[in-house]
Amino acid sequence: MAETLLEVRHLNAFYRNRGRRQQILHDVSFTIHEGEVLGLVGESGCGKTTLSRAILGINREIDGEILHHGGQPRMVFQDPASSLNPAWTVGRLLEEPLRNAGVPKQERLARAIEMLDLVGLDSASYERRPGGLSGGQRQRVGIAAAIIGQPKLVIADEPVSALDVTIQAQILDLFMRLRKELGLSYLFISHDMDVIWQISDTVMVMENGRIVETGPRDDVFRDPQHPYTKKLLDAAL
Amino acid sequence: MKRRNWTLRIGGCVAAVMVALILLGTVWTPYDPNALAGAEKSMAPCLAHLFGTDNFGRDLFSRVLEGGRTSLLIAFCTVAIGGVCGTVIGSLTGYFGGLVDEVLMRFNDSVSAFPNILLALVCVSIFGTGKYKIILVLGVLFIPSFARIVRGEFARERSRDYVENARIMGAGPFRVMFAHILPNVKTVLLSSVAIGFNNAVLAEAGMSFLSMGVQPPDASLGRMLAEAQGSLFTMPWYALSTGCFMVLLILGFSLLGQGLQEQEREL
Amino acid sequence: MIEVKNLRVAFPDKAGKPEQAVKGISFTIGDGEILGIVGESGSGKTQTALALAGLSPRKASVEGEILLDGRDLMPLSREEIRNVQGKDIAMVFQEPMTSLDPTMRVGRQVEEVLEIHTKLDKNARQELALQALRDVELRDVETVYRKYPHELSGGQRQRAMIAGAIIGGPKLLIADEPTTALDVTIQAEILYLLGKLNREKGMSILFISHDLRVIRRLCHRTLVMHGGHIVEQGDVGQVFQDPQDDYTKTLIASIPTRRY
Amino acid sequence: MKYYLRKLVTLIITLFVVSLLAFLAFQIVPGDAAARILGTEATPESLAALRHQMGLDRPMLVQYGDWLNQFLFGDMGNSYSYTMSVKALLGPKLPITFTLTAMAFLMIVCISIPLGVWQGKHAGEASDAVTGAVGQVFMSVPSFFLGIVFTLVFGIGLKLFTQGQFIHYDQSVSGFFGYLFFPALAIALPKSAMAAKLLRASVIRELQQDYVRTARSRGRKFSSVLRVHVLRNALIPVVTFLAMTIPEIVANSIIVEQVFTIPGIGRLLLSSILASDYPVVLAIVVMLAFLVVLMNFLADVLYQRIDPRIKVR
Repeated sequence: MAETLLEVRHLNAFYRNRGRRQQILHDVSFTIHEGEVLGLVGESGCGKTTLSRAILGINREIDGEILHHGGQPRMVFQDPASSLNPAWTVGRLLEEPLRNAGVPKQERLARAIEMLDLVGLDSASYERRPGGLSGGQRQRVGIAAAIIGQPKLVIADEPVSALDVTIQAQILDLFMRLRKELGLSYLFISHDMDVIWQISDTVMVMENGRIVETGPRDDVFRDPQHPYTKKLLDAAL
Repeated sequence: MKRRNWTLRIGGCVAAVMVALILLGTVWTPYDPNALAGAEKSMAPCLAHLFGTDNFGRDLFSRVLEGGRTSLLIAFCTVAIGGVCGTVIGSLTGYFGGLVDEVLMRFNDSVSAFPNILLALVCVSIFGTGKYKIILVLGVLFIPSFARIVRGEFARERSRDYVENARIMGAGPFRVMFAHILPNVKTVLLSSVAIGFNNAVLAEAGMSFLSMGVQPPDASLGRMLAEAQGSLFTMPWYALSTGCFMVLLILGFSLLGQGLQEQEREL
Repeated sequence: MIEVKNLRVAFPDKAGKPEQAVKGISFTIGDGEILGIVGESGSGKTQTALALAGLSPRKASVEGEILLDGRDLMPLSREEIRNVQGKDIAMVFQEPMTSLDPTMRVGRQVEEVLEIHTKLDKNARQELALQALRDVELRDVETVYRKYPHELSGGQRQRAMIAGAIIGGPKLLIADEPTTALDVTIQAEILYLLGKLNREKGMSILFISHDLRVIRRLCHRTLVMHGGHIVEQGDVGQVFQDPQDDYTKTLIASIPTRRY
Repeated sequence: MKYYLRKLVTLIITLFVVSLLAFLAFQIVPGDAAARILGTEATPESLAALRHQMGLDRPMLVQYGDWLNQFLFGDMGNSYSYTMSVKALLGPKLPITFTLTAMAFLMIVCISIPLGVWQGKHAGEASDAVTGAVGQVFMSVPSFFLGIVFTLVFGIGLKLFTQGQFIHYDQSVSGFFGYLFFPALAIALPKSAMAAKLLRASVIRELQQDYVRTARSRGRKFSSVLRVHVLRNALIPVVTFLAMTIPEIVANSIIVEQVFTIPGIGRLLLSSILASDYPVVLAIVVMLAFLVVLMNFLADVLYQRIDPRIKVR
């Protein structure tokens, strides 16, 4: 049985708004094993993003346990325009995680060029700013920056929703290729059932902060148990 | 090809010319600002005396340059004190938030209920007048307005994805603030410094006009305007020349500030 | 009903030289027909819709012919165009968050077409507005009528937008990506609603989308646009089963479809 | 309704904080009030007696409490330099400064709103550029210099008023407002230019919003789109700006009163600062601050009336 990378036990998460504490996540538990892609599907406002921020330690208003066995996971954001620092060059963005880990300058440069090539960008974009790239290229930079520190688990929060259909397909292929080549595991979040079907091994359905159904992809899609999952499948075109 | 940012260009030039003139004044002035030339009393502006002379025969252009120097110095130091402290306080409270941020925000709101000049006058009445006291008083009084602007910028940027991404990538809080956020708020800070400079010039001029600011023998544009107002009937050019010089100085920096803001929007 | 001949829309870009967004396209929309336009960003689909609705930006140059029941709209004066807008041709937009005036109650915005084009008094307009809100299957229409846009959900706001568009009994409803910003379940309901309105009121619909799956679900015929041209045109079934143009093929291949 | 209550509470708290700050500021004043009254050759005993009689030896907070409730009931203690109560001193001067400030504020509103909307509507045209440039210059002119220019042009030149001859409202109401017109204009013009620029940018931004396109898709004329939809949305940021100009109007009026020799609070404040007549200074400072905080409260209420989203916050 592959090593478990992430264990989440009875997680409750809250959102503090002007003193009032609103509970967003209710008793969420799941595990991710090495090499596994866990697809999380749910509509906007169901707590998907709160979950990803809780796992990454950005949101501390939580109780319950989050056990990282595979080191600090990295994140790929939905909107490539706002997740990359507009004032920095692509090269410096890629080297940032290595710089924080104390990797020497020369080696950082080599690894950055290597990463650009791996995600299908030519090394000339090293000097360019995110502003000068297309949506698809920017998302490739986002992915490169996430995996350059060789994390075992990458959390992708709606990584393709903001892209055009043809570009979306290319980025999904990239995610699947990187998974095979680098043995990465993903927590892949999307509201699009078809995208989830294409990339996930196991699927988790979330409604209003609760996990309503979990299971291998084909079981969940072929004979969904929970009415909400059925509703999502019927609504998907 | 980026649309030419005229506001920035004109503002930059006017401000540069005025500052250059004043700096030149520190080294050379057409006449000795305090020399009394009895024969040339109350002369209207002419080639010999660009701004004319006052009732003691002193060359007004030289005096305006000298007065401008004091105003420039005070405004520069005020913005330096207020800007630096304001930026430090604003960035910390904006980024870290929490109780300190709330308390300082409330304090900032109640202090801003007092008009700056009113506070300055009160402080001056307690600590006394004079160039260096004015710098200290105005400098401290400008901290809240700078802090408020900087806090707003940092609080806005802190919640954006690229900042969260930076924290996930292991960057410490200070690296996030100064390496990640600062380059994105740089132009807003610069434009508020330019606008702060104007407010400082206006505040100093106002106080000196009320003879509560710079005291003789230091000259200041505000004091000169007060003197000029006395002889408005006989020498209108005295007030007009001093006033226009000050307006040009302020116009330069306000266009500069606005130009930087337009630059920001185009980025 | 609508016949478009050689429509061309161009914008002066930063350097001032005109950039063609729509490069001479021709198509027709039959009475009671739902025509889809699918294409990626920059394909010119939105500019085509705006041109039909007479909402092209001021600095754009629009050429060609747009015939509504045989009458060409292009040469009309601004005044005459305004008589068509809202009465014969209505439009619904993508962002329900920003497409309503945040400081005005929803009811008054739904009535706006009546306020502009008719002499009906306040009560008559309110009655028709409440009826329109019922037509779009909104519950508790009286309270929705008095609410402000930010007090409604995305789905409710989009329904109120549609109510405001159909209240004038238009011949053609142009919908520019009306469901893109909505959740999957709500998107399905809105698509169902548009289909019902088309059947019941016989209103033709021009439906713009970047998602072929939405087009497949709602439209009778569709155009595929790429780089300002129509690269393919035909019944939805035929375009999906046997696409002629390469670009259409890549579009269809890119849809993440469930094969089991 | 809850919104107003919350705002009222913050208003009262701010007033307390403001008055406490002012009061404390005057406690750290170097030198002793009693010594100033008795002069240099006073004996220590007489000094102590006077200090006790004036209650200066009581703990700070008690003095503050005493002073505050007297202040609220109109008794602001006695002036050091004038042998009369502060209230009597301020009485005739308060309405003058209040009228000046109110006139200036009204002028700002009446000039900036039509100008801003007009500029926003004709954005990009030559006329917009010209008025923009003129506005830019006016923004950079300090009020007191503008006052001097007005005196030169309208006073000495066109003789519309005689500089220095303030007409009290007892003598003639029209003369009173006539004389205050130019000082108010001197205060108002720079701020109107700023408010107009802000409103112009706001109108331009709102014109690009989706709801404007929706209204036009329904066949609404451009001018009525502006009037019915855009104006209210565009005014939201301007209301906050106008509220923020109130402290600056008050400050400028102090200086402009000097230029036009208007016997308002401003001139009194100056003379009492020079004479370190602190009860008067304290009273004026607190009163001006109350005026400012009150106006901010009114602006908040107005702000909420225009933007319904505020209630939810």
